[in-house]
Amino acid sequence: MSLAFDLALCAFILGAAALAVAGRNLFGSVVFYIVYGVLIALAWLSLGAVDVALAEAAIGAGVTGVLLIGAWQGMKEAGALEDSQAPPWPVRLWAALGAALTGGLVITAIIALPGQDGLTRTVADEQGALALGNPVTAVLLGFRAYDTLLETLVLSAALAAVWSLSPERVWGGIPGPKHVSRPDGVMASFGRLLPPLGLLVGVYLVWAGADQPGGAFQAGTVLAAVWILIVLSGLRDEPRVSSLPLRAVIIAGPAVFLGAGLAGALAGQALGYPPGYARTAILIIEYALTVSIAATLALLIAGPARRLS
Amino acid sequence: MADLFMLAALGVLISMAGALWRAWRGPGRADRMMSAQLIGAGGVGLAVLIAAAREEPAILDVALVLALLAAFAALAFVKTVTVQGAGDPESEEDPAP
Amino acid sequence: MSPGELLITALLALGVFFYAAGTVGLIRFPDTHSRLHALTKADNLGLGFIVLAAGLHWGDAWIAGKLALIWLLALFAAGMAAQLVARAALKPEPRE
Amino acid sequence: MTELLAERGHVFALTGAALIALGFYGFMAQRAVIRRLISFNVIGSGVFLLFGGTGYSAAGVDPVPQALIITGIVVALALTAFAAALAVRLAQGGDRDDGTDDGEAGP
Repeated sequence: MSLAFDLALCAFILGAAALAVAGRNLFGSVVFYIVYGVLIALAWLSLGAVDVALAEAAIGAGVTGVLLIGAWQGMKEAGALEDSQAPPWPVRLWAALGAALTGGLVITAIIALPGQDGLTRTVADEQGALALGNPVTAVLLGFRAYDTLLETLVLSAALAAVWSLSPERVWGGIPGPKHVSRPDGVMASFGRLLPPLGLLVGVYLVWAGADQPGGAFQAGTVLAAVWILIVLSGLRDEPRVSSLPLRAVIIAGPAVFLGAGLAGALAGQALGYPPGYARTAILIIEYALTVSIAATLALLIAGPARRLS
Repeated sequence: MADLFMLAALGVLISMAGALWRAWRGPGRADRMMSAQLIGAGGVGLAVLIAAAREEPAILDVALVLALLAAFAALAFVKTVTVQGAGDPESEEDPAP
Repeated sequence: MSPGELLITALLALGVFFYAAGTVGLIRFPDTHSRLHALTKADNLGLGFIVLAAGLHWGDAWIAGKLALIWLLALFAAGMAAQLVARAALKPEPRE
Repeated sequence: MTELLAERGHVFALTGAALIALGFYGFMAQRAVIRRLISFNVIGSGVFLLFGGTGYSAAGVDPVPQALIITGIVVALALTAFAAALAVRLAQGGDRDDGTDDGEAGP
């Protein structure tokens, strides 16, 4: 029964992807991509990768939809929505041949892959040293913490790149339009009702992340979604991107991360956790990262500055 | 019991096919958006069913996140019909830009 | 099959039935606003039955609370989306 | 082929391969920027699914690929946001930002 479900789910995923990639209607493509995000999250659930499923549910099914609909709106305002003609047939033919070749090569590689044990056992053996119950968190913030540190810096760099697209006359201003809503309307009520629950879920995910599925990225995305909701429903405006407290919040996570690495240098190993304090250090880093990731993602979705007040 | 939950999951999944059809067919953007909303609701149900079939409570957190964010895309969509994408479709008059 | 399992089976069948009903409505109803009924009401009823079945299967108060929260959140989301999408669908839609 | 499909990890790995092919097609053939962005993300999630599917065993998905995939998903979102902002800015075009056309300050 599980196999039948997996096969049906994969068929749905391929169908949604095909319609998103090759459909005629551009808004339809955006919608199919949102649907695709939900289905991919379910695929990760079926594989038992709950940590990834949480990240995909928050990002693929939630935040990316807002981002793409915003981009669609921006293109529409700029009068740059391309007409949805099908590409000419030689283009389609060559693209299809290239795609078939790529897919065929990848499938050959999968079939030729030797069966291996992987690193599950190694992680399980070493995880005790960090005193963490969730092996994925142990990899993210322990064994491969360098990757994660650099990744948080990539996020900050992406945000700087987005801000650098601001027009000169609104440099350092406020991203997005000024959102309004009817004060006692459905939208405003929703904007007041959901954030406390979202905050609870976000804090729960980072709290649970040490020993169960969850963690800084998943929690940060949920908190970013709460931020976006509050702005969209017109309850609070976005901050100015030049605001110093805002920039401090964005940098706090990577800074604490680097600080822990430097503290490790004092204890004898640069970018290493002091023995016995690994769990404490990782938890502090994780909470700081959650706040920074939330702010960074929310502002990435909001885009470059558009106005001064 | 696990097989029963997976059978129900298969049923819900198949019922989502109709929503895919409607999202493809349209005709309006609202129809397409509603289909995404329906598949989001189906996804919450599927996550609950998989959690019950595997008896793994952690999977419920995924259902929780999906339910929490189910309306986000719809909210972003209704913004696009208002002036500058910044208003509230419930307001009789859209605000001056 | 014990009475408990029979009850869970019945609840699951009802849940799947309402999901399917929502989909049939989404396909068959003639216009946007009537289709909105089908999906925001039938689907959440289906989810309610599924949540109930899962709660009975687990028989754990803590998990039942989480399941109830999931269902409430889905109801909020559907209620909000239904109201606002209905408003949005009233406006004429220019071609892309 | 049939025994490949009987194993959960392989089912998803092969789906990942097909997604890479689909995304490749869209990225090459489509002209609309937003659709290309979507295609690019489809390639990305195909790679992730391939990675996770091949790392699957009876004990679940290997935690090391899981961690890399999570960081990958977040980086993909960040770069998609940048690409979308760039595309919209490019489409707005026209207004040169060298300060010469600034008749008025602010909105």
